[in-house]
Amino acid sequence: MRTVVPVTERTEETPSTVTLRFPFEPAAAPGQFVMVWVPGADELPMSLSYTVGRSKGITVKTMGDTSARIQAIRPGDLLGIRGPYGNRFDLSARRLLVVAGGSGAAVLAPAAELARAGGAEVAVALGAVRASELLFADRFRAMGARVDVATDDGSEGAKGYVTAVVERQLRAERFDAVWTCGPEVMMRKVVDLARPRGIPVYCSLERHMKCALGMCDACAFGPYHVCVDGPVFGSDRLAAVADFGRFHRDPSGRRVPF
Amino acid sequence: MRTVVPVTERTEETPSTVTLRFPFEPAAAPGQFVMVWVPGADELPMSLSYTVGRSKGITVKTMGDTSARIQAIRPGDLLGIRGPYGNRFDLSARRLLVVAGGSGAAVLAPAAELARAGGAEVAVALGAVRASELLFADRFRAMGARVDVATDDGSEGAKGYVTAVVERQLRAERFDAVWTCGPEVMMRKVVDLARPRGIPVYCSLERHMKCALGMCDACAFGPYHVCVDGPVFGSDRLAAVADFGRFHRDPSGRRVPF
Amino acid sequence: MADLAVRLGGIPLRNPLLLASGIWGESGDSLAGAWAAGAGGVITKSIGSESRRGYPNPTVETYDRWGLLNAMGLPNPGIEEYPREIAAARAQGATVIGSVFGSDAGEFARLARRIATTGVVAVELNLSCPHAEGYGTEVGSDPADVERIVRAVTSEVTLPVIAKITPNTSDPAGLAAAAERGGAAAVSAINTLRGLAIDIRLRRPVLAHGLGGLSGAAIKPVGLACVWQIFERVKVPVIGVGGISSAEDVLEYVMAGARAVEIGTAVTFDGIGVFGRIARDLSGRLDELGFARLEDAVGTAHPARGRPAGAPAGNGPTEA
Amino acid sequence: MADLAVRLGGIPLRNPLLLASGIWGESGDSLAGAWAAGAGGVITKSIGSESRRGYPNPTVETYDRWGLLNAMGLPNPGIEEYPREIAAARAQGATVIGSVFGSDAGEFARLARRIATTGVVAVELNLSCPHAEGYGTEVGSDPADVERIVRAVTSEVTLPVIAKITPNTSDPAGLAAAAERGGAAAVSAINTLRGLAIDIRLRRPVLAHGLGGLSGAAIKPVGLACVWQIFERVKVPVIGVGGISSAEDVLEYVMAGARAVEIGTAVTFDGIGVFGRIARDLSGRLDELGFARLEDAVGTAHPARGRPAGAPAGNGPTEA
Ligand SMILES: Cc1cc2nc3c(=O)[nH]c(=O)nc-3n(C[C@H](O)[C@H](O)[C@H](O)COP(=O)(O)OP(=O)(O)OC[C@H]3O[C@@H](n4cnc5c(N)ncnc54)[C@H](O)[C@@H]3O)c2cc1C
Ligand SMILES: Cc1cc2nc3c(=O)[nH]c(=O)nc-3n(C[C@H](O)[C@H](O)[C@H](O)COP(=O)(O)OP(=O)(O)OC[C@H]3O[C@@H](n4cnc5c(N)ncnc54)[C@H](O)[C@@H]3O)c2cc1C
Ligand SMILES: Cc1cc2nc3c(=O)[nH]c(=O)nc-3n(C[C@H](O)[C@H](O)[C@H](O)COP(=O)(O)O)c2cc1C
Ligand SMILES: Cc1cc2nc3c(=O)[nH]c(=O)nc-3n(C[C@H](O)[C@H](O)[C@H](O)COP(=O)(O)O)c2cc1C
Ligand code: FES
Ligand code: FES
Repeated sequence: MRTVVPVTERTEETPSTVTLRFPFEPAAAPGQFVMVWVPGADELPMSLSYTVGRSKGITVKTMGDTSARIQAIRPGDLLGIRGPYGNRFDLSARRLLVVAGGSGAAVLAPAAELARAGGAEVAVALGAVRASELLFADRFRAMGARVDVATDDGSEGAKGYVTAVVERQLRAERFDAVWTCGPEVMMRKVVDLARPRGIPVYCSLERHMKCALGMCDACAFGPYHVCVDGPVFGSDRLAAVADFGRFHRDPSGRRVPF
Repeated sequence: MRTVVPVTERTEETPSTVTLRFPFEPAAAPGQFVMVWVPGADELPMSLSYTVGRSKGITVKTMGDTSARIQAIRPGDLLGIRGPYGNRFDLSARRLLVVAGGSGAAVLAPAAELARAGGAEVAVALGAVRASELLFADRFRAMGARVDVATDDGSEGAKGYVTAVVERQLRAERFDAVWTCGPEVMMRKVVDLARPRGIPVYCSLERHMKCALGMCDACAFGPYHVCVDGPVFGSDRLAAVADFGRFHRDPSGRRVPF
Repeated sequence: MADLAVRLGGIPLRNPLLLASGIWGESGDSLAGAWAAGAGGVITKSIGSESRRGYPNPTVETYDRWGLLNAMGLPNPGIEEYPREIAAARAQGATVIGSVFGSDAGEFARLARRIATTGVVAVELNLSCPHAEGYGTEVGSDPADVERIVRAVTSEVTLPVIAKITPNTSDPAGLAAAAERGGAAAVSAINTLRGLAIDIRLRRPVLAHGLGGLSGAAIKPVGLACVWQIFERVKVPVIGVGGISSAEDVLEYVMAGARAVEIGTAVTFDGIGVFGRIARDLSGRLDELGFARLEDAVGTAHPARGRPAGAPAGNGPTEA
Repeated sequence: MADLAVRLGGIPLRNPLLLASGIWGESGDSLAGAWAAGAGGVITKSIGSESRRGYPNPTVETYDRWGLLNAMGLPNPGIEEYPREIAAARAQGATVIGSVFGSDAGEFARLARRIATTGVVAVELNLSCPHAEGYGTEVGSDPADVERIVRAVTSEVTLPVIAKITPNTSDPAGLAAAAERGGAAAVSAINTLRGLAIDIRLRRPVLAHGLGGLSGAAIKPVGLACVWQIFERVKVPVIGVGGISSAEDVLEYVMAGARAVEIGTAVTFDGIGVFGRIARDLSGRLDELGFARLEDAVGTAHPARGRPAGAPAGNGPTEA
């Protein structure tokens, strides 16, 4: 369903990331996304970073024109929202490792919250370019997760990629499952680290999206359509898709390397 | 809803009248009608003469081309049926007078059956041109109604119009309500007879019908549309319609006298 | 409460909701009933020179609540008989618009002249008739025919003339422009879309006539596209028709460029109370959206007429 | 079990259910997926000379389950890039039909020549493009354009050429006849109907492009009417498209004259499993109706082709 809603709350999470809250009735689960129409600009897929109750939320990182327009939105401004679309994270694991890069924490934080509420132990590996860009570090801590941090410039936590932190965590502890969202090459690395240990990895993928209805083929990903078969894919399904971490499709449908 | 059904049973009720039974699921009440499509010919409104259960029925008198085609239908032949449409007889009266002329018994018989089953006392005034054309006389008797008969030629019961019988009945007994179906001038006469006694009369009217959806105006009857506001009209509503028993409309919408 | 009154090519209407031609329009009492139910005006069934029975039944097929196919065959009592129905409707206070259909310009003009004497406030020309001069398709699909017919009528009658445009065309705006050149005071769009239903058990079309016209919610997007394109092309007011059953539908048409609307099939699915309900809801919705008068909302989805800044160009031919 | 195999202008198909162009047709894996799901053949997204991003979002609007409006803007990777996708689909066994769009006859011919070398069994021409030669409306709404384009293509390629007809016209059969004169081996009808949706709170069209194309159940009556009229006019086989989501829908099209069908929007509402489900149901329905082969049912609702006697003439222009 499509509806037009006023933004009720705007929170700057990091210098490049803002959370917008708005009333949106349909039930949603962590992992699902909505199509966000910025009138006069574009319509973009955005994970729900707040999924519980009437007031839903998205957390948007500035990438290009439209996400910059989203940053400029103020309470009272109108957005078109349709959805929620896609599948959800499976909340059955008791010992969880959550690996977030960049804006990936947007979809992982509400999922981890529900897992914690269900009694799971949650460890988080959180990566960003610098300390100020670490998204939802406090939110993860507030839910009682152990948070390990990596920054590209070493301004907080380990210096370098978050995958180095993940490698340590996997060596030190036993996990039932890994959830990850971030740059696809990072997610592919996480899968490669977890596979030898037999731990399933659930990746929240991003592909260019247009219809979000499993029709237009914009989000084609091997035999899947990310908008309806995903966005969450387990490592078993990913094993069959050669493009994972290597190729995506541009808005014309052309296959291009990451 | 429209559906195509095979005729399962064909019964000759009188030399000019035939009953066809067919499977038709939707619930129906006495008074309601269906639109009967005779493939290759026309589609006509027909009251349901059997309303209970899965096997519904219509009872058709030969008037012109299409009703003659209906006479020729044999078990196994297909009919298009849509409906049921229209309102129903109110079954609350305890002492009922039922006045049927011509094919009017088709709609009155199933209604009287239900009234009897609910404990009402039913008296019937049944009219026809001759004895062989008396429709459903046995059906009325089988349900335990008292049947008085009039025929134009006097071949059974009183000679002359059935309204003479009605006049006697009204004088002899007290009724809570009168139901009638037959030529409209006859029904008007029945209303005129019952009104001074303060007894409500419910008439099942016939008008030319096309859509049966309250849209095309073919069945316009004063401020009403017979297909959705009727076909059953109480004498209170009829009092406001000057055309009752005087004018109807031909298929072009032209107002013509009876 | 926002003001619903509109002026339409000189005709004052208490609200923009007109009863569409062919629905409840054969009898004066029904026209009056639609007026009493809250319509801002009522359009008669299209009337021709002679009385016509129309096609045999079946004449309608429905699709859930979103569509209706009909081939009535223009039944009507004929122009000599029909004025009594208009008189009956007017006697009950209704604002009546007379609709006529003909097979050539001369017949349209004769019919319009006659109906103009009955107290109607305007004449609507049904320009999508089956009996056509020209090339054997609809009389209203050739701009030259449309212009000639409208001109023949406007030179005969002083009342405002409304040209009703067919959607069965590649260029609805071109037809509207032709009607405007011919002197039409307004154009209405759309009539029904050519359609067909087949019964697979009976191996034949459902409607006795075969082809019919599709109306109802299904055609709303098509009607809106026509109104949008016509609004960008002509100066005369546009009446939006097709699939309207709510105040929101009305406002879509109004923002696309319509100054009034016609409502037909919704009467079938929602009853005649649809007029009162929409009129009530419409005031409320206009208030919420910040319009004091319905007229202020006309065309506001067009970039040049009040649409908020930053819009991508909302025009151009269709796509897929 | 009735035989679903059909021959279509020389092309053998295991069943008459084709994936419509523009749905699941941008990637080879998706084409293969539709084939694996039971389609009798798959038609590619319409491919042009250059890679195109298409229009910005929003590109789609839905109406419950009965309609969909889209303005994708013909995104495609371009004819140089796309053959790898066809190769991928063929590698998985799919029968592929290549769809192309161009702005003039020369471009259509060049694209068809290139795509003909990729192992497709036929070429479909999308004759309702936004970038048009002629009068600025769609390239496919003028019979002369249609004939010229089809002839240019058929004189370049030996593969069967399918001309896809627009419904945004007063005379679909005239366009089909033009395509037949140009040498088309088959015609498909219909593409989407021009449509528009407006968001009244945002005061602008919902689709970034403004106008879009309507598909889904809402357009089935229109598609059926086009196929009916085309079947009465041309000898080449007709492919029915528009609003098909069940075996009954397929049979309506087949009895109206279609020898095969394309299915698009139903994939959105019912998933790709719609192909397998319809194929199963179709055999059963044909058995019930007494047809040994699907091909025997083609056109049987027309008076001249097997319709039971006594039918009123099921033809003629539209009505209302
Ligand atoms: C399921 C899903 C969930 C997402 N969740 C979030 C989220 O929670 N927070 C967040 O900040 N971002 C999220 N994204 C990414 C987001 O949709 C955009 O990619 C990003 O905001 C860039 O938009 P832009 O137009 O400003 O950038 P542009 O300059 O236009 O492009 C920058 C990048 O964004 C991509 N992009 C642009 N349009 C789309 C589109 N329609 N669909 C997908 N990618 C597009 C481009 O391909 C390019 O890689 C999600 C994407 C998907 C597919
Ligand atoms: C609500 C309703 C219930 C009816 N129930 C029965 C019934 O149970 N049994 C029965 O025998 N008849 C019934 N009729 C009458 C029946 O519909 C036809 O009038 C009759 O069968 C004549 O059909 P025809 O085409 O053979 O006659 P025609 O020669 O065409 O005409 C004879 C008469 O039938 C009328 N008629 C023709 N077509 C229609 C039509 N579409 N709608 C209404 N009247 C039409 C004509 O106006 C004319 O008065 C009912 C009518 C209505 C409106
Ligand atoms: C049963 C029926 C009869 C109609 N008759 C006429 C007519 O006589 N003249 C006319 O101009 N339009 C006629 N129309 C078209 C309507 O006036 C209107 O243009 C069309 O139905 C679309 O509007 P809607 O979707 O609100 O019904 C008729 C429509 C229907 C459904
Ligand atoms: C999202 C979408 C994209 C389409 N793209 C194309 C296209 O590229 N080329 C084409 O010929 N038709 C295209 N069409 C039209 C379909 O092929 C088909 O003709 C139309 O949708 C009607 O069929 P349906 O109701 O089964 O969807 C597209 C339709 C949709 C919904
Ligand atoms: S976005 Fe269109 S198929 Fe996924
Ligand atoms: S039959 Fe059409 S309104 Fe009653």
